[in-house]
Amino acid sequence: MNEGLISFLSQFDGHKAFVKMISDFAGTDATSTISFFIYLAACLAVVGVMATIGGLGTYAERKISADLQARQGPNRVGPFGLLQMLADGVKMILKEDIIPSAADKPMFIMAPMLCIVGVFGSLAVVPFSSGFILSDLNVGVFYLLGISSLVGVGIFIGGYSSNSKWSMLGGMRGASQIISYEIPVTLSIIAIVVLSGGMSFGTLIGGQGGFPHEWYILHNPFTFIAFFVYFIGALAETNRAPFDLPEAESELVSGYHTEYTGMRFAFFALAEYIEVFVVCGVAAALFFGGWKVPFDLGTGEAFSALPPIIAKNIGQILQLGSFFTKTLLLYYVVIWIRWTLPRLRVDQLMTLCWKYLTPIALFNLIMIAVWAYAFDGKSMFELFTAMGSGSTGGH
Amino acid sequence: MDYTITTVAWIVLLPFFAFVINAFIVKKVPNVAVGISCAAIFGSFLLSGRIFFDFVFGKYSADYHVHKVFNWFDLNGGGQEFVMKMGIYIDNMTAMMLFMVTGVAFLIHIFSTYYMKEDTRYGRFFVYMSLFTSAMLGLVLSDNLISFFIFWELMGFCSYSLIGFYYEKEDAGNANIKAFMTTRIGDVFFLLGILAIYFQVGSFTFVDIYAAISSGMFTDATVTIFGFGLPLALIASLAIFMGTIGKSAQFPLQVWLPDAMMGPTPCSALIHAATMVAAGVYLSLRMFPLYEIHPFMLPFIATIGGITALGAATIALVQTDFKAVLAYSTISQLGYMVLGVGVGAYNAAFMHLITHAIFKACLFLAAGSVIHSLHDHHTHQHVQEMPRMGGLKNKMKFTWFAMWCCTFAIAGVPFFSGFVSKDRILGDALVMAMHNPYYWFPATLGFIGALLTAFYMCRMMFLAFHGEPRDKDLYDHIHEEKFSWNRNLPLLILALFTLGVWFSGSLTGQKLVKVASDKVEWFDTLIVKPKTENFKNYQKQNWGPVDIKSTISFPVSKYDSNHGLSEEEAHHVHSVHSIGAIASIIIAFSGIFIAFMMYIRKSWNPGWWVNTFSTWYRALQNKYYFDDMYIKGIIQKGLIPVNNFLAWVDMGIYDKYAIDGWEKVNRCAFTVSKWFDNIFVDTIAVDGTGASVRAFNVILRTFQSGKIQFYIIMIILVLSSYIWSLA
Amino acid sequence: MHGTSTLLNWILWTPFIGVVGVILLPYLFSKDKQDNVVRWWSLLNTIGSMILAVVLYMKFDTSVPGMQEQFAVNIAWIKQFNIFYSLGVDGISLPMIMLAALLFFLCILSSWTITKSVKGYFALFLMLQGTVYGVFLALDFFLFYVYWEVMLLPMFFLIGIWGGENREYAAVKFFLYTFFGSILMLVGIIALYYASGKGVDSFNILALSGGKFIDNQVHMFGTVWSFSKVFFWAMFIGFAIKVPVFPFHTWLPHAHVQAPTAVSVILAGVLLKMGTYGFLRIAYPIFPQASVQFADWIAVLGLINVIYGALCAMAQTDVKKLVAYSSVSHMGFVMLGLAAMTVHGMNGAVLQMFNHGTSTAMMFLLIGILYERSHHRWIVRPDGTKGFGGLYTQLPKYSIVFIIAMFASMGLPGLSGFISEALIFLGIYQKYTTITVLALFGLLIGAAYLLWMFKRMFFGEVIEECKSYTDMNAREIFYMAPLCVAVIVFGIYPTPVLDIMKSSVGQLVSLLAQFQ
Amino acid sequence: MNSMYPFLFLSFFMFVIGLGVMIARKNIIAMLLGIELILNASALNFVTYTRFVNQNLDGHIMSLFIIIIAAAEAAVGLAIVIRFFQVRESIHIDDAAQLQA
Amino acid sequence: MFDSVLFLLSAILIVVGSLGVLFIKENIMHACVALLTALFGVAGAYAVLGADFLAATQLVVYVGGVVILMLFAVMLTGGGAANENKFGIEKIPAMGNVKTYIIAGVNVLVISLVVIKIMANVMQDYKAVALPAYESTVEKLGTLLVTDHVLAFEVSSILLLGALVGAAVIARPIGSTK
Repeated sequence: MNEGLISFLSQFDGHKAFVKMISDFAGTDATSTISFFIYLAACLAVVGVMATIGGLGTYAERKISADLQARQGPNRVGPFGLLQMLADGVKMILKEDIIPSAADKPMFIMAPMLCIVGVFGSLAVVPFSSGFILSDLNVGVFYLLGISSLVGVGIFIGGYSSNSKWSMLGGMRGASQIISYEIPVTLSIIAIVVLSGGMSFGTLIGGQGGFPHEWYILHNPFTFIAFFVYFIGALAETNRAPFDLPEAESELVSGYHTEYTGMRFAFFALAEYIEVFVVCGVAAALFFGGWKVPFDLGTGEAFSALPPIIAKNIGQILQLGSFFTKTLLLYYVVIWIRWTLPRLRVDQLMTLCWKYLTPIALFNLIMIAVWAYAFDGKSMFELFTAMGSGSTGGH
Repeated sequence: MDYTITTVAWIVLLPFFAFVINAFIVKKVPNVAVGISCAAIFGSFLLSGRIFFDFVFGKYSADYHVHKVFNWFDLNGGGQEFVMKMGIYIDNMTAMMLFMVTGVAFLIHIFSTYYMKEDTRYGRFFVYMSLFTSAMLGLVLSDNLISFFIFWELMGFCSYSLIGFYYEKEDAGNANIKAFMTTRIGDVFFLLGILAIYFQVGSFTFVDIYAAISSGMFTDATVTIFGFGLPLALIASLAIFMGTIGKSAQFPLQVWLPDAMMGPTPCSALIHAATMVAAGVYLSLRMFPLYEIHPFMLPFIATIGGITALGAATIALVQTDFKAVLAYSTISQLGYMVLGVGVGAYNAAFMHLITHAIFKACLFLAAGSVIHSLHDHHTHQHVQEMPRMGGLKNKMKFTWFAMWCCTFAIAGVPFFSGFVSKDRILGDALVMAMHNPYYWFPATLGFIGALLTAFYMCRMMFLAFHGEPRDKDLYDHIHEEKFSWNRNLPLLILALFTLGVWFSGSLTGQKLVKVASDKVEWFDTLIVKPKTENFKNYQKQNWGPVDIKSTISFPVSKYDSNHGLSEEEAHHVHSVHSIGAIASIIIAFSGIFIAFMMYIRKSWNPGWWVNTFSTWYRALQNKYYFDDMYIKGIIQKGLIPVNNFLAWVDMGIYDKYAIDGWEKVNRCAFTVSKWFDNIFVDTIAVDGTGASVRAFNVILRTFQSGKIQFYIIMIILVLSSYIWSLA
Repeated sequence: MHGTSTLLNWILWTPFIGVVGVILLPYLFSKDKQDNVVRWWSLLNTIGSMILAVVLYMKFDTSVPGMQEQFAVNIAWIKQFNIFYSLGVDGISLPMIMLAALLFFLCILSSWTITKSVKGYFALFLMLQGTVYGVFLALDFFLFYVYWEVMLLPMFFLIGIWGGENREYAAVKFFLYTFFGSILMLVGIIALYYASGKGVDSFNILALSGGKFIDNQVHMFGTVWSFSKVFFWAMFIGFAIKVPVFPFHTWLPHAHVQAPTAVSVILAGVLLKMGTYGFLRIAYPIFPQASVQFADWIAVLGLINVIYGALCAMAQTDVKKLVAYSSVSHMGFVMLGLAAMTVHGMNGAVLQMFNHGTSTAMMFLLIGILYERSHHRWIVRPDGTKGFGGLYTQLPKYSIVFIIAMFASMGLPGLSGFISEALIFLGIYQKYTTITVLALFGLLIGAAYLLWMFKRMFFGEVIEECKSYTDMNAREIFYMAPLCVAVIVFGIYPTPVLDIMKSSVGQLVSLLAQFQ
Repeated sequence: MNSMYPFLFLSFFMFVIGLGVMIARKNIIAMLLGIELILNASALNFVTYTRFVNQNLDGHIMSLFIIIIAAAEAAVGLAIVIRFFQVRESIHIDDAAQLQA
Repeated sequence: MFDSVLFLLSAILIVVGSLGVLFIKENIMHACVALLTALFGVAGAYAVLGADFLAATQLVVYVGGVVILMLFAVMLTGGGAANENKFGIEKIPAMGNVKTYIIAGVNVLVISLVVIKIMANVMQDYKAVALPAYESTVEKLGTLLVTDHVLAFEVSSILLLGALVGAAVIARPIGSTK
């Protein structure tokens, strides 16, 4: 059921020997215990790395915005201001934790937790590489959609519990926006699922290849459209500009986290940045071939001269590189969009979702299904090559 | 050159693509459309030129031909088979036709850029012309009757469209419907002929038909229509000849061609003089072996041709419209061609087709040139009436020159092309008359017609170009003709080819054609009747879309200059031909002389003839009352009343009483059943049920308190007790 | 045949989904938008239908003569009477389905200007589409009959509500006429049910066919009759009314003249074909020996249709009525092709069904376009004045499309009508030479009335009334264009259509040939 | 987990709690919460039986449809509540005893 | 071991959440959060039972959809300054009182009795069987949905469409129906 880290590790002799050693030592079968600890370690690693990435996200945001606006950005703390995020983190932790007296206290405390739980929960299925995925659930994408909707509840409750006008409006906006945009996003994802025939990230990425023409985004015209629908929807789901209405500072002070301070505020911010990373990663996995490396270098078979453990791990590192490159490029695009486009009005936002994106996504879904049916799931490129070689690939 | 379908088809496809492209762009950029049309025709002209020089000046013998086929569609499946093949068939005749059609069409296109320039639908004219040229070339290249028929009809459509080109005029509508319907009568019979042949031969292809003829398939075959068993050869040839009658405006379907002059003059030149009307003769030449089978057929054809030749010439005597004279002369000349077919003068008829196409196209273009110049400033219309012309020679030299060349040609003056071809037809007619006295009748008609032809053509020339200008005002407004490439060059080129030397071979022929003996004309060498026995081998072959030329090798034939006659007979024929030639020369010059005396010298008064033969004059002016007979008699008194009567019967009698009458029957039954319904069903059964239900609902109403939780509790309690009792 | 293919189900039920959508969707929108929502929804639905038809065409195996196994649907519906919900498609029904898909799409576009009770109109229209598909797809006789009958309902209301001034009369007439035929057909169905032994296959059209009932007899009016002859005629009348064959044709002019444009198009383009489709699918395969025996009658009736329709058309002064009678004439050609029972004739007949669908649809759409501008259809008014004049000058684009439609209709080579008519003539000539000769005159008159109409309406000076007419707009050009293309392309290259049908038709011809 | 009873007990517990909410509460939204509990209880029951009794996934299908119906019910129910509130300015269940506004 | 821990966690969530739904009287918002807790617990229980797809569906539909809808409804109906509506009835909160709780308790007891009576027989007969290993249900569910249960599937899609349309029509503000 769970293809992931453990199954990757267990193909190495070292892992087997280690398990055997511990089992002999403890006198019982220690496989599951060791798996538990490996998971624990990996989870901690992922959480740690992601927290760092979230922090780096704030740094990147500031640096890139500075770049786009032709100024310097943070440059005092550490080289190129890289340690700015540490300084910010320390500041956040040391701040006084204020809970407004009129607030709904238990829910006020719960809201940032819900956010952070939703986001970190979704990291369980993000495919960093063919080996380094915490759990390759066979309902992977679906699980991701479900667990990340906790963020919406968190935002809503945070807005409600602050007992402040601005927070309340921000929370309601956020919730309605997230619920609405979940539909085109889900439809776009389902379109890809239809094409690849599975919901686990292993299947989804396995259907693609290392080269652009093997990616799903270039599979047919409709997946091309689907990517843009997904990406716009993802921007809205993560409350990024130009859809950052829930935290529109010019109207709502700071939206749902107006009343938050200190680490609780940091949780909201962290959740947002990591979620952006997650949606970019999902986009990379669904549309851009995920961790696939050209020439199948990622399997490590190209390095068969080396010992298998090293060869495999070189492949894994290449895959990690591939995945992170694509994801971070998309991350850059997200930030770029934020500093390029003006913010929408609420009615425009809803119009965009319900009158444009949702019908387009539905149409896409149907057309991709028709495509898959009519052309046996072949991509445009395959059809062209098939035509070129004389046998029509149609029916 | 290796002829494949794809290379040859470009001859047809170039103008066709020009048509397709122009149909979309003509509204926006008419000048570009015109350019595309002309360029396409020119391209076709070059390709045809290649074929022409290959075939005529080249390596091939008289009976060399190329025949390629491909499958158009097939109905094979479910245990049934039928394949419709299309293809190209090129022999010397095709090659000459191609060259003539593309050449003339190209020159006419060039002329049209002058003539139609100020027209509001300048570009659209070229659209139709491209389509027409494409259809005509397709027809020429056809290897079978079905594709022949397809292009035949397409030409009819183009003719329809171009006659109706000035659609603001009510007359244009009348003229084009007349043209289309009259030719369609012939077409319908043509189709019937195709069907009859198909079911005897099992194929539409010419070579198969020839093969079938040579194997005697037609000799005893009959066809049963209306219970009469008729000889198939006669029915098929008559039906196909009806196509010629319609398309080539032969008696009795000649009525449409004069009206067709409603169209723009270049279109008259191309369609109604040079090519389309000649296609009928071309069909007759292609089907000539079939006509030969039944002894009734050739005399019949000759008679039709003779009658047409003379009848149209007589009508032309009294016409005052410039183009009408030319129209009737076209009919008359087509009559000569058909006469040529009828007397078995195969290559003479074809030669007349070619020469006539050239000089008649030139005549029409020249007429266009005249009419275009004659602009009435009061009515703002172009003048076509000869009584208002006169003395135009001084204003338009080039036109005058070209037109005289053509007039000499058509009149049969020696050293002009018309003399060469027409003389040969008449000579062959004499030869036939020697053998079969019946042929004296068509031959005589032909000779009288030749006299009249020379007369009325010269009358036209004298009235228009010589003498004093009769409408001074009009005359003064004419601009002096200056040489312009698109107005005069086509005229002069065509006029150049009215010289007889191109055709007679006395000057150039022997040197150009390698296979020809030094005694005879090159035309005679290359155009010979299809020898059906050559085609025997085709019968059982299974054609694929491949080159089939290679399967049979033709020996380079040694031309038999004596038409297969013995030396003595040949000598006899030659002497008869000489008599005919002399007679033609005399006739031509006497016609010119009469015209000269009447209209230049004015020694003989034409009015005397009019007064003396006034009945005939009125008959001629009314075109022998054919139009009246057809339109007033057959259509207005016959067809339309029948239609109205049938439509009235259909709606007024049959529908009103036989169908709607059932309503009355139903109404009676309804009255009875309604009474029964009211008393028993409605009152007692239906209303009674309602009353009883109303009584019960008073009880049940009290349970509906509207409190949902009360309902829930009730549900729980009832369900619980029920399950309890079950468990 | 045991199949659970979904494609045919989708094709069949998509229009009905459309009906549900038309009824429900407007409630989501404010009043002023509802009409457009209905229109767009119907358009999308028909586009979907068309896509499905194209998918069907792509998946279709042209080499298989009979029903295509890969699309088979066969589910028990009413088990007690062995009635099945069984669908199938072969080379005869596929062209009709594609034609219907195309025409309904275009008709939705042409119905854009309907303003009276938009929702009802489009719901009924989509329902009509569904029933038409049902008739062409059904392989169970009972199912066939159900769709055949249900089809009357939307037609009745479409004519009766959105029609011209005399619409109720026309609608009732259409309904009763067709219903009379259907009842005869129902009698035939029931008779076949009992004659085949009430078994599993007793409503299965495929299982019934092949000439099984040669020796059966039926007792009626105190005499013994040949089963196949009696019920061949029952079926014959049922289908002949739909075609319509003389003397059952008088509903057609009324229905056409009174129906709104789109309905006329469907009536002429698709519904008339259901009659001839019935011959090909039911009457011929089930009673081949009777069909062969009565082929002479069919040919004579076809000839009468051709000549009589053409002559009546020539006398009409209402242009729509003229085209209606021309339909009678053209369907006569189809009957002639059917009577021939040769490979050319039958293929020609099916092709003519398709081609007449496109060309007549063009004519009716064009008349509808003109009617929207003029609000009358008189070529010559009853008082003798011209109804139209000089339209060529006033409406150049319209005229060009009209010319294409007109010449396609009269069978000009290069346009679609010619090939089918030529094939039909090839088919009948050998068997019925005299009839061929006479029918050729039908071709002649066919050209005459169309050209005469064209001359009276389009040539000459523009009359005062016509000066306000505007030329075709983009929408109208958009929905005329596919038909123009179809008419021209299938005139030059008919293979795509012929390829679909030829195996199936050939099989039918082979079956009939056993009984010649 | 090798026994089905813990699951059945959980499901039963949710069911009766849901029922209690339905009866005890006077707030329409709260009653809807109760309905959700009941629906979830039955869905859980189906899944339990699938796991422990016959493993043929029909229970999963059933649960899936229950979830679908719950979603539809929530949407329509809450819409009715909001409409009701617009009309009556109340979400007290006893205000909804009449079939008119 | 994982299963037991996960089940325990789920059970605690379900019990606490359900009781919260029943007994939180002051603030219906909190009741909604309690429901969320219970539903989360149900998702956990599904996971224990090997219903991976259902667990994810539970999360998507309830957490992402239904609960937020509930919260919205609470907010849309909870506003307003006055405590009584125009008919003079107490407006918010209308959460129930002692009398209703007593009636509910009686009903619960009745139901429990019935269930216990039924289950007594079943429990006697039931024998624990060897359980199959966990395996993916997604593909099988998908196949079942479009083969055996296709009618229900289609009907439910119509139901959802109807619910969508119906909810939109019903909840439309008064006066905007022009």
